[in-house]
Parts: sequence; structure tokens; C-alpha cells
Amino acid sequence: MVKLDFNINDLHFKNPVLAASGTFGYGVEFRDFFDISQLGGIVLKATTLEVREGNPYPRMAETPAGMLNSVGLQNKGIDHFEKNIYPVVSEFNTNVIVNVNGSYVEDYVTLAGRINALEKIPAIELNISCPNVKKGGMIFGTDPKSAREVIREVRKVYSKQLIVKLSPNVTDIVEFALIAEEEGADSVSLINTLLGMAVDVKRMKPSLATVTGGLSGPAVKPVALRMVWQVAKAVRIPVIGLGGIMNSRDAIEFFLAGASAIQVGTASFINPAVTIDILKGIENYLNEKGFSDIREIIGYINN
Amino acid sequence: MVKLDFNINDLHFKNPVLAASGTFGYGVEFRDFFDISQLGGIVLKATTLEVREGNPYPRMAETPAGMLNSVGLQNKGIDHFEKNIYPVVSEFNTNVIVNVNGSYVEDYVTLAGRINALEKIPAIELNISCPNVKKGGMIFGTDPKSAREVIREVRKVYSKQLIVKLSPNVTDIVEFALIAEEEGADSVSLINTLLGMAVDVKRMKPSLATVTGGLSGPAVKPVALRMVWQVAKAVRIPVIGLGGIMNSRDAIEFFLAGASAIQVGTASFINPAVTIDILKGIENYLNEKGFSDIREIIGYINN
Amino acid sequence: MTKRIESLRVVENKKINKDYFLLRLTSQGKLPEMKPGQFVQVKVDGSPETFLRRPFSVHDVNYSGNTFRLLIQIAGKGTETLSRLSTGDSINVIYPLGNSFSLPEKNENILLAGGGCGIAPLLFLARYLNENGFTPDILLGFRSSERVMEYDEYAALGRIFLTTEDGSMGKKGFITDHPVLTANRYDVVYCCGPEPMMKAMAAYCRANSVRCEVSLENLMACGIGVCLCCTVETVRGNLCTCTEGPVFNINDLKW
Amino acid sequence: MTKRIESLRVVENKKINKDYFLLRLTSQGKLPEMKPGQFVQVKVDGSPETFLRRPFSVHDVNYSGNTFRLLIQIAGKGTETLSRLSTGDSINVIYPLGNSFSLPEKNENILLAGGGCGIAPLLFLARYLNENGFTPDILLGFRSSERVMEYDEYAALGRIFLTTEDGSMGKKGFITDHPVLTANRYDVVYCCGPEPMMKAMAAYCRANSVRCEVSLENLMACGIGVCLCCTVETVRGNLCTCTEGPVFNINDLKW
Ligand SMILES: Cc1cc2nc3c(=O)[nH]c(=O)nc-3n(C[C@H](O)[C@H](O)[C@H](O)COP(=O)(O)OP(=O)(O)OC[C@H]3O[C@@H](n4cnc5c(N)ncnc54)[C@H](O)[C@@H]3O)c2cc1C
Ligand SMILES: Cc1cc2nc3c(=O)[nH]c(=O)nc-3n(C[C@H](O)[C@H](O)[C@H](O)COP(=O)(O)OP(=O)(O)OC[C@H]3O[C@@H](n4cnc5c(N)ncnc54)[C@H](O)[C@@H]3O)c2cc1C
Ligand SMILES: Cc1cc2nc3c(=O)[nH]c(=O)nc-3n(C[C@H](O)[C@H](O)[C@H](O)COP(=O)(O)O)c2cc1C
Ligand SMILES: Cc1cc2nc3c(=O)[nH]c(=O)nc-3n(C[C@H](O)[C@H](O)[C@H](O)COP(=O)(O)O)c2cc1C
Ligand code: FES
Ligand code: FES
Repeated sequence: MVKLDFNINDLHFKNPVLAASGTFGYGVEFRDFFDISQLGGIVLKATTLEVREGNPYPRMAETPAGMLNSVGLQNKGIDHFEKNIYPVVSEFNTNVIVNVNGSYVEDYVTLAGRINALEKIPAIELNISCPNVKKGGMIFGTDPKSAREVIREVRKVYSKQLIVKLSPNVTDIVEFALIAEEEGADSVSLINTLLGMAVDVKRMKPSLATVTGGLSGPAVKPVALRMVWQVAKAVRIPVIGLGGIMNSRDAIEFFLAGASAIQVGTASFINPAVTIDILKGIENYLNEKGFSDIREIIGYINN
Repeated sequence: MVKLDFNINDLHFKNPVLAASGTFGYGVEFRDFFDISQLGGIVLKATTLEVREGNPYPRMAETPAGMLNSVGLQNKGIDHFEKNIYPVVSEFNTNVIVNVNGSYVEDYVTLAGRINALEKIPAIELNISCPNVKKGGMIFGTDPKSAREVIREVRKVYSKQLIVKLSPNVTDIVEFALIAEEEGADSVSLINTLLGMAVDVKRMKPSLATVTGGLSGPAVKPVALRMVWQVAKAVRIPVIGLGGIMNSRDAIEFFLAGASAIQVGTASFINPAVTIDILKGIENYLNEKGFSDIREIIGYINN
Repeated sequence: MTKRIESLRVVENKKINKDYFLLRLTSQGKLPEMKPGQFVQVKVDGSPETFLRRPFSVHDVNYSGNTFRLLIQIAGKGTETLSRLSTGDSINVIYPLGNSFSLPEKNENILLAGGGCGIAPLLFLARYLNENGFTPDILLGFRSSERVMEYDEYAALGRIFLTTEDGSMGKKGFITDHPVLTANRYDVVYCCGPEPMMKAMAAYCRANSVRCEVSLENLMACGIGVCLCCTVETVRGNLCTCTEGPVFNINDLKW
Repeated sequence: MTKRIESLRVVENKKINKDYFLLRLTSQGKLPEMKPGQFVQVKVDGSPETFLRRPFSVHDVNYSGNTFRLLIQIAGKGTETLSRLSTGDSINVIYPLGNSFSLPEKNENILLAGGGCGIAPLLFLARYLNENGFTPDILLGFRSSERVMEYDEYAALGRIFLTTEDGSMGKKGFITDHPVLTANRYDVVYCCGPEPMMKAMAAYCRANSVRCEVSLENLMACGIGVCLCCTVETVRGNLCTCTEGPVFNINDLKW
């Protein structure tokens, strides 16, 4: 038996495999396929203050070993969340993390404050990296001053585990990770999607209604791994790695590069039960290599 | 018959399909496969002032729909180039462009000055975006001040066509394109490789001796296209697009997004004659769609 | 209806013409109950260009034989790769997905209208209606006679009407041009096909106050309601085609 | 020797054991001249994980039959996909690539030494030597008896010596432990196999002043000398394994 559980401060994770925001709905959609309480945690899709209809269709394009999306944070807002979603997800026997998004600093603060009051939500993931909204969203993730401000203000009102999700669309992601750490984030997660685009040559039009969108899937894995490695060397808070993880081998690359936990995104579209396969694969790997604790391989390549 | 030829200032290109630097050697390696004079141009691999041995092996890793390389500008320097390479490539009946790299501004200036004197080299591609060298290289491509300085100084000594090759590893590539334009570049080419990484989970080591390397191939195409689109809207000088082009459909995506010409890199490793297939495919597409000039589709999606 | 991820065996791959083929699949266990209009998400192996699953309507179910069929048009690399499957091969499928066509009221006059590969879900629907005591009229539209598919199976389940755009078979024109629409007064039309065809049929139904359900083929990533990529604008806001659809009453759509 | 990009037809795919198979390929035209030590770059279709071509040594050439063979070990997704090729399938190949083993001087005593799939180029080399009037000794090393491959074809071309690491067949140990190395005085050793084996053989040859050529299997992207990914450190600087090799005299290597 290998030890897979760990803590981030006082928050216990039964294992380091989490489902990524925007790719796992509210978890309920996966109950037909496996018992989601087996996961270390699930990050719910982005919640905003107000109701959002998201971007126009088409919102998706397949790309080589990946996909673009321009969903644009479609969700029914925090009121609906508190009333209709929270009662359901608070029954899950795993860490339920809310991904929080806003157009203004005040949006983030209000949201964080309200979610702080929800007993069964032990953590929020501050999404300062969504490339698919006009106002706010990515600006917080690509401008150091804005990033610092929003994290600082949220930290003032949010007393539980604060995860800051970083954007890869920057020259130096380490700068943003350090800002998160300085402003009291408990951990960082990376990467969100890379800003990309596709053109439909038959129709001679952009494939997405919004022209650009967020790239995810295996195509982004090398960039994600590089950033996780850079950040893990630079900060002391735990790093949650994601981007293109399709199987346990991919996940292990992230651990070896320095991630303390991983999230699985797009892969769940292709195999809704993939998170469980990844979990088992990690266990097998540790057994084969003779490790007894996942923590022994975190950042191993830097030794 | 569709018209494929065009000019950048007084430099004539017989068509908009070029071979990308570092992936086409000195052109001679492809003579067994096709007549390289059919291409619009070829960009030779990076030339530096001094001899460079490049980075240690392993320098390559396959990734989902792409590859990482950390060659590190291995080449025999400008003396060797002038003496042994130039006599050969000056016989080619196509535009032969030299990709120029340095560690210091003076290196670039010296190189540009010497290549300015080579009659049969009508253009240089200023590589301010190589992620695989410690000193210089990418710093010029990711720091606006350094970028401006190196372009300005090179422009002073280089009187022919100056192409500036931009790095995608930045928050805002448009900023760099505008700097190039302001400093008198005749065109910009983008993208160079994305900084990435892979881990060998069997050996528990980075796949590359240098840990990080440059990602190329179809995986990067969505990011490349997005950047070409952004830059083409912002500058008036022509944009040469590249990144993940494997076939004529990919190439056409770049034209529709605003590229005036394209380069083919990694695809030549898999099919050394792919540039010719792409050229033919472009011609067919224009015929099918009823266009008589490639220029009619450049930036078409913005209409 | 519980969704499953399952490896299904190909029992038959029948080429219809150069564009279409029929895949008959079987499960090791008992097939789940499926409803007309529902679809499956197929993983395509061996095609580097195909990253996501591909959605296909359930064409027909044979519970006693424990098989069901997909009617697939070769549209690109994914479907082309599937067209090369052989008997005995396995494919990974998530199913059954989505909602289904509604049952009509007793004694209602029913028209099934489809074109191209849009006829796929209509066979299952026609059979289902038969089993529930209804005999629909079935109106099928094609580009030209060469594109017309076998419709013997449909003919056993209702009256058949044909159109081709070039008039090479059946009535000339689009399905909405067919005289059956003026000769009869339908209470409900179930329609599936290219979007322009469905929109034309929707316009006809609106103008004539006929109830109409259409089956949409929006681009999908997940098929299970989590990616929010397949949305369609409705009077109730953006809804997911994969969970709230693919079948919609046209009154809900902003067409 | 002009390099070609060509679609070659699979004449035979023979499974040797669970790890190895032999592909026999033919060209529509006349095969080009190939030299022992040269390799081919194979495009692998239908494997999403396999982006680059895969290099394999020419195992044997039959000019009169216009076929040549590759001996391939299943090492990952690419080779696994190739192992499923059937007679009549086509694969796209760039060939012939790289340099070749040198011919020995008249009357020289020759040893061919190989292990695992490193024996691939040695059959062609042995035949070539025979045709040029040489009869080499052939020393083959394997992990264990189950891993030993058919060596009848080699045996027809020279004296065979075997080692297995567990002693289950031939002499126990590594090839460098075999008594044939002390019983004979070789002028030249041609070696191909896992790097540790080649390094051990190189050390033996250095110590005994025996000329030695090894065939390297560096990771390759292009195979034609343009990507500079396959370099090996030599006394003349970093050289490309795909053009200046794969065969190197050990005196050139920094081993
Ligand atoms: C609910 C639903 C039911 C469907 N039922 C059937 C059916 O029964 N029979 C059938 O032949 N087809 C059906 N389709 C369409 C089918 O999914 C696409 O033709 C198929 O995905 C194309 O895949 P490809 O790789 O061959 O083509 P690609 O190379 O991916 O694309 C070719 C063309 O098909 C379109 N396309 C690609 N992916 C999708 C997608 N996921 N959904 C819709 N269009 C797409 C593209 O925009 C492009 O124009 C259905 C689609 C949906 C959403
Ligand atoms: C000049 C040359 C000649 C070769 N001749 C033969 C031969 O005759 N028979 C034979 O079975 N093998 C030969 N190889 C090795 C063969 O190329 C690899 O085993 C093959 O590429 C693995 O592909 P894969 O997709 O199955 O494995 P992957 O999943 O890609 O990798 C499996 C393992 O193989 C290694 N590998 C992957 N790609 C290469 C590569 N391009 N070159 C070397 N190693 C690689 C990886 O590091 C990994 O450890 C040769 C290699 C070279 C460079
Ligand atoms: C359709 C889709 C919707 C997404 N929505 C969100 C979101 O609401 N909030 C967020 O932080 N990230 C969102 N993401 C980003 C993912 O959580 C993840 O960071 C990214 O996809 C990279 O991981 P992957 O390659 O494993 O998918 C979304 C991704 C996809 C594909
Ligand atoms: C092996 C390799 C070596 C390269 N060397 C250079 C170089 O010397 N100079 C340069 O400007 N770009 C170099 N590049 C980058 C390519 O020119 C190109 O910008 C990049 O690979 C993206 O295009 P692609 O996806 O078509 O390969 C190199 C790329 C590869 C794969
Ligand atoms: S396809 Fe993902 S929500 Fe419908
Ligand atoms: S493999 Fe590209 S230079 Fe050798």
C-alpha cells in the first residue's frame, strides 16, 4: 500500500488526483460512470456573481491533440449556486472546490466572501486566467498589478484554502506565482488554457464565434510541464499541475517536475472515468518503482 | 493559373511557401527529394559569429502532435558560412535567407554587416526568439527594450530585407511586432518554438539534457495562428506565419488569418517533400474557391 | 437511464454507397433501453486527426438480437476511419445520451421528415411509433437519385414520400416543396437533417401551427453536459444540445 | 546514393516471438543499392502517439527478389502499430539513409558482435562480407534462451557463438565474456546492440588494439541531417548520427 494522501495546510486530500474546473460540471454528471468520492477533489465549473449566458455558438474546435473552447463562463450565478448546487455537492465525500470568476475585483471579493460562509466548501480556486471573457478574466492573470490586487483583496475576506489558478499566456509565470505566494495564497494551480485560434478553411471563417479561445488537451502538456517545473522551483507553497494529462504517465511527469497534486481536464471528455484510471496508474507506478509515498517523487527530477 | 508570387518591398517571391530555419539545413539535404528552386524561399539554419557545438544529447523528445528540441544553434560560424556554405547556396534559384543569432547586440550587428556584403543573400531573419541558448537568444525576444535595441542596431548596418522572427513566449506578441515595425523591419515572422518540457518517467529524468526546449509541430498551430492573426491586424508590414503547418489546409488557415507568406518547419522531418505538396494544395484551393491571386485571401476572415 | 462507457463489438459493417455505411454493434451484456432521438459518443481509434469522440444517433435497436445500428455518413477523418471497421473489431462507446422525441397524442397525424444522414434517427422513431400504435408518414429528401438510400425498412413502418433536389427521383425540390404537406393536415412533424432543411420545415410548421420537433447536430466535445460547448440559444437561455437535446421543440428555439 | 521517399508494400510480416517481428518490403520499381549499416525512416500510420518517423536498420536485402527486410523489436506504440501490418499494406519509407560499415582489409579476422535487436544490421553485413570473400565469426548475445532469435541465416554466413546472461543457452554472461574473444585474435569487430554492450566491446577493443566499428541508435527526428537532434560527441565535435553515422569507429567517439 502506497500513501497517496496529503495535506495542504489543514485541508486533507485522500489522493492527489483532482478534476479540473469547466470539465467536470458539478460532479453529478459523472455519477453514472464512477464513484466520484474516490477522487482527491473536484473543482466545479466557474461561478460568477451574476447569471452568464457565455459566448455565442460555435464555442468549440478540435485541434491537433487538443481542442479550443470559448464557453465564456456560462453559469447561473452565485444565488443559484447557493440554492440549488450547494445542497447537492455538499453531500460529496471529497473536497469540493469552487472556481471563482469575476469582471471586477469587487466581484471576486463578494463571491469569495459568500463562499467562505458555505461550510462544506473547503477551498476556492481563484480563476484569474480565463481567456474567454472580454472584461476581467485574463487581465487579472496577465497583469502583475491586477493579479496582486485581486488576490490581496480576496485573501482579506476568504479564510479557507485559497488556490490561485494561473494563466500560461504570460512571459514569466513565475512572477505571478510569487505574487500569489506573497499575497497569502495557499497553493497555485496551473495551467489554464493557452490562447489559441483555428480557421475553418471551407467556410473561410474563424472556427469559433469569438475567433480566439482556450487551447487544452495533450498539445499543451509540454508547456504546462515546463511552467509547473519553473514555478515549483520558485515557490514554497504547493503547486497543482494540469494541462494535457490523459493518463497516469502524464500525471507522473507532473509529479516528477514538482507538482504536489494534479488536475484532469479535457481527458474526462474522452473518457469520463479517466481520473480513476490515472489514480490506479499512479499507485502502480509507485509500487513498481518501490516508493511508499507519493511525496517521494514530487520534484524528483530536480534531485 | 492563379497568381502566387508577390513582393516584400523590392524582394520578389515566386510563391509564399518558404522552408523554416533549423528544419531545412542548408537546403542541399533536400535535393534528393525535390527541386528546391520551386519554393518561394528557404531560411537557412541559424548562423552565429563563432562556432557552436550546441547543447548536449539528448536534444529531442517526441510530444503529442509535436516535438521538443534543444539543439542550441549548433553551427560552424560565419567564417565557415562565407567560405563553404555561401558558394553552394548562392547557386539556388530561390530566395536564400540567413537566420542570424547572437549572444550580444554586437554579435547580431557584426553578422548582419557581413551578410549584407553577400550579394546572393537578399534577406536575413533576425532570430530574437531562440529558447535554447543561455545567454541572449530569447531575452531579445521577450524583453521589449532589448528587442528594440538589437533591431535598431542591426537596421543601421543591414540595408536589405530585414525579417524579425518573434518569440511566442510573451504576454503580448503584438508589442514586439510593433517594435520591429517601428525600428524599420521589412517584415516579421512568427512563431518560433514555445518553451516546453517533457519528463521520461521510466528513467525519472527530464527527456532533454537541458530540461526545457522548444516545442514545434501541429500542437502549436492554434497558438501560432492566434498570434499571426493578432499581429497581422496590428502592423502594416507583411507577416510570415509558421508553427505547426503540416499541409495546405493548415497553410491556408494562416493566409486567411492574415499571413502574407508561410514557413514550413517540423513537417519537413516527416515528409521532406511536404513543401511542394503544400504549394500545390494552395493552388488547388484558390482554383476551387475561384480566386486568381493568393493576395485575395490574405486576412480574409477579418472582412 | 444510466449512461455507460462500454466496448462494443462490431457485428456488421455494411457499405451503403460511397458516402454512407451502417454499423451494427452488440454488447457483451444486455443493451440498455434506448429512446428514439438519443445518440452515442464513439471513440475513434487509429486516427491521429480525431481527438474527441464522435456523436451519432441511434439508427435502430434490435433488443431481441441485442444489437443496435448507426447510420454514418463519411464526413471527415473520424468517420472515414470508422468506415474501415471490420466484424469483430471493438469500439468504445458512451451511451445512451441525450433526450428523445416525444410521443404524439392519440390519433394525431404524424410526419417524419428527414434528409441526408438526418434520416438516421427516424427509422428508430418510426419503429417506436409503430410499436405504440402510430403509423407515420415518412418524407425523405435527397440531393439526387444517386444519393437516395435504401428505404425499404422505412416503407414497412409508414407511407413513404420522396424528394430529390434535381427531380431525378420522387418529387423535385426540397422536402418542404412536397405536395404531401398541402394534401395532409399533420398534427406533429419530427424532423432531422441539415440545418437549412430543418429551418424550412420549422417555418412551414410555424406558419401552419403544426407541432414540430427537430434534432440538432451541434458540435460536441463531451456529450454528457459538462463542457458547455454544444449550446443552442433557446427561449430559456443557452441550453446544451447533448443533455437538453438533441431534440427540441421549435418553439423553444430562436429560429 | 540518392535518397527516396517511397511507399513500399509489405510482402510479409513474420512474427518471431512476442517481442520481435520481421517485415519484408518491396518497391514498385527497382530497389536502390543499400549498404550494411544503413537505415530507413518509416512513417507509422494510425498511431496518434507516433508523430515522427521511426528508424530501423536494413536487416537484409534480396536484390533478385527486389525485397528487403527489417527486424523490429516492439518497444512502444510505433513499433507495436507496425507489428500489426499485413501483407499488401503499404508503408511510407525514406531510404537508404546513413553511412555503412567499412570493408575489412584482405585476410583480416572479423568478428560481428550484436545483442538484442542490435543483431538487425549484422545479417546484411555478414552476407555482404561473404560476397566480398570474408567469413566472419558471429557472436550474438541475448538475455535468456527465450529471447534468442533464429540464427540459421547467420549460421550460413560464419561461425556462430552465443551468450545468454543467465546461461540458459550458449555461454553464460555478456558477449564480452565469451572465450572466443580470448581464443582468437580479431583485426576488426563490428558491433551493434544496447549502448552498455557496445561500450564494453569498445573497451575490449581499445585494450586489445582491435579496430572496432559500432552502430549507434540515437534518437532521431529527421534522419537526413537537418534537425541536428541525433548528435554524438566525437573528437571532431558533435556529429549527426543519421548522416555521419550510424556507424562510427570507436576512435572517433568520446567513449
Ligand atoms: C447528436 C448528434 C447526432 C449525430 N448523428 C449522426 C448520425 O446518425 N449519422 C451521421 O453520419 N452523422 C451524425 N452526426 C454528425 C457526426 O457527428 C459528424 O459528421 C462527425 O462527427 C464527423 O466526424 P469526422 O471526423 O468524420 O469529420 P471532421 O473531419 O471532424 O469534420 C467534417 C465535418 O463534420 C463536422 N463535424 C465534426 N465534428 C462534428 C460533431 N461532433 N458534430 C457535428 N458535426 C461535426 C465538421 O464541422 C465538418 O464540417 C451527429 C451529430 C450530433 C451532434
Ligand atoms: C539508426 C537506427 C537504427 C535502428 N534500427 C533498429 C532495428 O533495426 N530494429 C529495431 O527494432 N529498432 C531499431 N532502432 C530503434 C527503433 O528506432 C526504436 O525502437 C523505435 O523508434 C521505437 O519506437 P516506438 O514508437 O515503438 O517506441 P516509443 O514509444 O517511441 O519509445 C520506446 C523506447 O524506444 C526509444 N526510442 C523511441 N524513438 C526512438 C528513436 N527514434 N531512435 C531510437 N530509440 C528510440 C525511446 O527512448 C523509448 O525508450 C534503430 C534506431 C536507430 C536510430
Ligand atoms: C470546455 C472547457 C471549459 C473550461 N472552463 C474553465 C473554467 O470555468 N474555469 C477554469 O478555471 N478553467 C476552465 N477550463 C480550463 C481547465 O480547467 C484546464 O485548466 C485546462 O483545460 C487545461 O487542462 P486540460 O488540458 O487537462 O484540459 C476549461 C477548459 C475547457 C476545455
Ligand atoms: C530542430 C529544430 C531546430 C530549429 N532551429 C531554429 C533556428 O536555428 N533558428 C530559428 O529561428 N528557428 C529554429 N527553429 C524553429 C522553427 O524555424 C520554427 O519557428 C518552429 O519549429 C515552428 O514551426 P513548425 O511547427 O513548422 O516547426 C527550429 C525548430 C526545430 C524543430
Ligand atoms: S457536448 Fe459537452 S456539454 Fe454538450
Ligand atoms: S535525425 Fe535529424 S539530423 Fe540526424
